[in-house]
Amino acid sequence: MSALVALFARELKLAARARTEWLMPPLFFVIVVTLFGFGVRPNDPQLAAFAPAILWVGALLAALLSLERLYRSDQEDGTLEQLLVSPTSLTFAVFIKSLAHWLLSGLPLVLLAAPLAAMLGFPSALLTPLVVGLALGTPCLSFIGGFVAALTVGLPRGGALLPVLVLPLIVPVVIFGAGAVRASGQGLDASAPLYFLAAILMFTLTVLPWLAAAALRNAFE
Amino acid sequence: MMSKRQKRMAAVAALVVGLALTAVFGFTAFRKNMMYFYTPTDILDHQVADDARLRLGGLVMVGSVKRGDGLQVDFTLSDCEKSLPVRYDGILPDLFKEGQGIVATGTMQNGVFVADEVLAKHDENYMPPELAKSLKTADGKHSCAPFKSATGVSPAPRSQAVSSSSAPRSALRAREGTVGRADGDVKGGVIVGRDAVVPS
Amino acid sequence: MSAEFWEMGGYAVYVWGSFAAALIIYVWNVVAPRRRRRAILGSLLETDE
Amino acid sequence: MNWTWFHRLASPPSFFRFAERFAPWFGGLGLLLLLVAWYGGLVLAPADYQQKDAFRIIYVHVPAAAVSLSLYIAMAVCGAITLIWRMKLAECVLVAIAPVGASFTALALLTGMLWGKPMWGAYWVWDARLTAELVLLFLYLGVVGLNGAFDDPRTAARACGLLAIVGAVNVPIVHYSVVWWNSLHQGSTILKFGKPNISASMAWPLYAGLLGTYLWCGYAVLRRAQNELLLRERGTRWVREMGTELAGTADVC
Repeated sequence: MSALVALFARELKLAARARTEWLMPPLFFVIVVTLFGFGVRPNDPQLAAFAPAILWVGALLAALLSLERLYRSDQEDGTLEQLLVSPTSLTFAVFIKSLAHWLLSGLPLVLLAAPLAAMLGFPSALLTPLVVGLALGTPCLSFIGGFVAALTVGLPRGGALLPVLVLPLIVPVVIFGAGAVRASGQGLDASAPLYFLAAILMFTLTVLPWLAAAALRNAFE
Repeated sequence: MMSKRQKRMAAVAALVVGLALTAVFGFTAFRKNMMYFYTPTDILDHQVADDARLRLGGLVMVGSVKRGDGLQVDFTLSDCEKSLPVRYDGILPDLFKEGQGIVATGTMQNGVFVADEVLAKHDENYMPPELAKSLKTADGKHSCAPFKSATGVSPAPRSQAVSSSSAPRSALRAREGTVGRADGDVKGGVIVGRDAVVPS
Repeated sequence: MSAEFWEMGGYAVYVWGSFAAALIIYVWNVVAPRRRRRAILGSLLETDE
Repeated sequence: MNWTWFHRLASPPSFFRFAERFAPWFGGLGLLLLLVAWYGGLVLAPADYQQKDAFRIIYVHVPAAAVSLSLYIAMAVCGAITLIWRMKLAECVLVAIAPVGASFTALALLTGMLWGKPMWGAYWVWDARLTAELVLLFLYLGVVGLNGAFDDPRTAARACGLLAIVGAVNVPIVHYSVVWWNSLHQGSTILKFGKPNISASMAWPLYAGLLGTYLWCGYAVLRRAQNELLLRERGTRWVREMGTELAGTADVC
């Protein structure tokens, strides 16, 4: 157990040292959203209508940015091979790493979503389904993306392949996440898509660390 | 440090708890139902925002289609429980006719659903025209099954729906006691829906 | 074949378009592995000699 | 239970010979059934009471959609076998299925669009069934791309197996999407409890087309798996023998 705590602490310490690394996703998110703001005519009501989609896609693309580094830097400095031979459960190590990824590049996006939504002229009544949805959806991306990053860790062209493999797997997350906001915007019940997101999150938390560990072992055989 | 056996037990326990939570959340979501379109019942039972663009699905009521100037057409859409007037100005799909299932996209304006797109939803039955003629009033045509209410799950709106006079029974003849949804679950909706038949 | 058959009740574009697309996919599924096999066998013989 | 037959079949040279003998039968019977199905569907079947002649797209759309799902299940099963038992044959079949499945998924989507335009009134809607089938296409293409990115074919196949297993969650979503959600896509015509909702005169070409398409895919998968085996086992004695044996016939079969 202590080994896992140490791993978690190491992830956070490394992130604190490489500040540009984890500042990138929130910055990217802000840039995408402001570009949409510049791209349309001033105070366009259409912008508010598209806000759920813009915020969701922006957040997911931003979180995708840092995924490739998840195992690559560990592979380069040999930490990954140490993890593979150490007695610590690789599955738990993968879980911890994905969790750290979410804390560093998913959670800031969730917190940023509310002020950015205000910039897009998003009705404040809809903030709850948006933020709850993002809070449930961004960890899904960290775990699904962690699995795909493990699949592509040893590959020279892994960086290009990663988003192609991740995007179809997170389609349901976007559909239900944006769907929840849209439904409550129309005065309808938003809880069903949010429950779906919770189900997807539970499934990814449970199953994907196992498969990601298998993918890592496969890559190093 | 845990022993190997304890570790395995912990892993299995985590797996079971995770999958159980997945199932709980998944089933809760399904009980609430997710959909591509809403039915008239959903819209009448909810305070839908004025500018909300929605998809509305249902059967075109027999005898309700009125053609206006140019391409304008007025008709009533029903899901065998409640019905809504629809106005549309544009080209209708080939399959559009009375008794046909359609999905319209538009907004609610003063109690009328103003559509800017109308798509036809054909059913899963295939037969030659001669056979279809002989089956005109029998089961299996224009079933309400594909149009299940998303909100009909909660008991309150359902009881209103059954007593509501807004669904003209003459056009939507159903076999005794089967109007409305027997159960909140999807299966119940399908079974009950199959019995509700609209003669064309 | 009568003209009525080819017209498909006015849906000619859609019906024949679908069947043409299907024909391409079905034929491709036979031709592609066959060409690959010829290439593989060719390279096998080259390395042999 | 005696498993020797299974182990014998699973060994690369005997599977290769098995495929060599049976692939022509798959292809021939498939072609025969498809000819019958297309003739029956285009000429003999009566027009539908509601969709008129446009319904004939069913004879290419439904078989393509059916094999797109079945092949994915087969691919995920091969992925599980690859990961658990490390069977070389399962790796080859897994890699062989992906492009075949992708092509038929694309066909199902394309014919669906050509059917949707005249009947629904739109080529594409973001309906649960259509979206899930599009995701299926991306998953197939992901497996093809992932397989191509590795240098070592065995590592590649195991990575593809993992991806295929994760993506298998999508299969029930595609199949039950029309039951679970209100959708514009019709419900199931033949795969449902009770009597199929299609008249016999329209049904038989559909069944012939389904069977023919399954056999056709069987042919394509067997041939592609053979290719994979030849590549993976190059340098072994049986491949050298088979190579010289087949080199003479390569132009005719």
